[in-house]
Amino acid sequence: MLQVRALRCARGGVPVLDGVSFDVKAGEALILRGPNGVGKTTLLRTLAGLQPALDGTVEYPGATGAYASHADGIKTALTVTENLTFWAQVYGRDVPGSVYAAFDLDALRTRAAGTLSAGQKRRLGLARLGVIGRSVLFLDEPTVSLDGFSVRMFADWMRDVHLAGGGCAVIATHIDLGLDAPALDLTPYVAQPDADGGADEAFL
Amino acid sequence: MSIWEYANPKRFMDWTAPVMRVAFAVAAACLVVGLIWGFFFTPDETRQGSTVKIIYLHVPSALMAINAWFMMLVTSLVWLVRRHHVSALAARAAGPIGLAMTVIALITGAIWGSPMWGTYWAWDPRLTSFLILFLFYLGYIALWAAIEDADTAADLTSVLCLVGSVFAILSRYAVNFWNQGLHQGASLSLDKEENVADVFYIPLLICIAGFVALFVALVLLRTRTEIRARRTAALIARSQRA
Amino acid sequence: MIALLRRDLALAVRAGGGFGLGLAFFLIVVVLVPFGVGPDRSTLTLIAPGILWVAALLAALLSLDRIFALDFEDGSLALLATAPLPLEGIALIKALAHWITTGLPLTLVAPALGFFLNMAPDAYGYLLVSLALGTPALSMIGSFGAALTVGLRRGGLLLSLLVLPLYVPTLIFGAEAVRRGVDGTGATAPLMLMGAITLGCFALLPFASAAVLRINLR
Amino acid sequence: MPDLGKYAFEVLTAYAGSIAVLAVLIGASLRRSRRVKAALEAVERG
Repeated sequence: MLQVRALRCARGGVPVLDGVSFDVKAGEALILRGPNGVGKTTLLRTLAGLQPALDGTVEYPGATGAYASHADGIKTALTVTENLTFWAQVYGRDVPGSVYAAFDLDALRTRAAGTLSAGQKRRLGLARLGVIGRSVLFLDEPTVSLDGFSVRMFADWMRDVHLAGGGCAVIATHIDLGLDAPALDLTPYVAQPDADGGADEAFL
Repeated sequence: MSIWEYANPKRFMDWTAPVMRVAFAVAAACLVVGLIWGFFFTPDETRQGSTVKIIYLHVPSALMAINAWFMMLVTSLVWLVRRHHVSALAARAAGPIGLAMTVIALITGAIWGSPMWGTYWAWDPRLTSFLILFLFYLGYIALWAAIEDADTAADLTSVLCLVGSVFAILSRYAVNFWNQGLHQGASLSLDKEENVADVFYIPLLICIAGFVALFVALVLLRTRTEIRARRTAALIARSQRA
Repeated sequence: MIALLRRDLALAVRAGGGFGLGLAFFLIVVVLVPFGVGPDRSTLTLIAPGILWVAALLAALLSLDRIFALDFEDGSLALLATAPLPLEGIALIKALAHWITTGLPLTLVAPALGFFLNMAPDAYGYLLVSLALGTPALSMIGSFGAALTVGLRRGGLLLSLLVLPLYVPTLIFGAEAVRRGVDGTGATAPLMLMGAITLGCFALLPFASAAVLRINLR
Repeated sequence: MPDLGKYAFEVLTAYAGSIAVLAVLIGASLRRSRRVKAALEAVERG
């Protein structure tokens, strides 16, 4: 479903990862491992198309990708339902009732997002993924500021709803999500200091 | 070796060193000859008296102010299309020079017109459009300074230059619409017959050549400085990474 | 895209949304002018259209950097960029939302403030039409400026420096249309030209804004 | 020295102003060039 071949991506004009290749089949997830700063976020942003890759190819069925990062794009002035309805309309869908239960947001439906705790906001951010109905997900540290119970809840949703439904995901995380998913350590793919393609290359 | 090879920073540094020195020499020669000839050896014009001598500074600087922006437009396009760093740095280098030329054009234009208009600053359309061009230059230079990442800065300033050019032309006509012209007809135009008298003509051409050479020399100087600054930053960044 | 427009309008109207900001600023500037220029009615009449136009322009400028900065900070801009909406459409909708929340109210309120400045009676119609035609251009150009400076430190200051020169044609034609309307020399020419500029802006600037947003999101 | 007539002040100010602006532009450009060249050599040596 998702094919990545010899991808080289840069951060601030400096090559960070080089020669990254992997496949993710439908119904499967891939966990990205590696120390902070190795380039997990950069890789995910490149996969999601937010920044152009220096080299290599990323292929997945058109218009099925979605990205979610630390900043989960929640408008504090809008209520939980309004936030979710907005994202549903942007993707031309409507909000499935099950998503509130799946992310334990039932009690917070009419609460303004500004009044939510960090964990609740994070759950609302993840609920967005349930609403937009995209099959290829690129998640950057989705479980940060979530307590143990919520982490299991997210893992259950990922396994039972998303992956079971034929979706796939690339997740950068340090926590064990309990998904039996292969892990990819990015350390071997770190670009050499003088890898070409960097913005300053012409001047060195 | 295609022309684009010359845009490689290292090769650019090599071939521009001598060219820059020649350009400075030509500029110095032309300016000295042109200005002295125009200042000392041309008669006063019947109507304007001696203020006509300001023509030797106003016309060349006004020409260069506009052509500098046009050059920045071309180099910005080259950067956006071919991604040549030298082209973007040349655009950055030309900014302050264009700004200086606009300032000279404003000073000389205002003073040259003062006897006719009775004040030192009259909202004459052509002079006012140089004032607007001055603001465009200011914005362009400020945008370069505001961005850390070199490539993003080059991209953003190039787009600003493109959009700015369209609005500069729009402002040019809007200003004409807003205040009928007080400006003397074009002193140097190919089509119109009321050209400036021959005796003023030759030194004017020399001065223009001098300003063009000065512009080229300064652009090369400042571009080389930008390349060196960029190389220093790159070396420091690489040493930190290693 | 309509969802985005509705959301932005809802956000602007909600508490802290800044809906009244532009209007209040416009009112204050217009009220301050006589203090600066003196209460002499004939001078006020002369400068009324210009003052109203410059005040409207500054009021629009005031709320420009909110267009993208808020969405950039909380990450929704990146999420929108990966949504099925074209970035050009997003830039257009953002400009439209800015116009509806600032440009349109200014246009409606401006004639009412004309009384403060003792504006010539037959200028009200021309003022209304010229503002209606001109303020959308202010929003679209402003949206381009906001996209250009999103994510930069001190972006707000830079935004005004970049955008004000771009406002010159619209301002000149706008104020000129009212002046010519009043002294009877026919305001159709400046109005038409300003309309052309506004249409041009809406046709071309979304592409420039989208390109610049992509660069800033990198 | 040509007889500049009653506009002597204007002509001289225009020339002085323009030459001053050019001097500042060239001076600043040269000074910056020297400073950056020195910084580069320091980094390349260092």
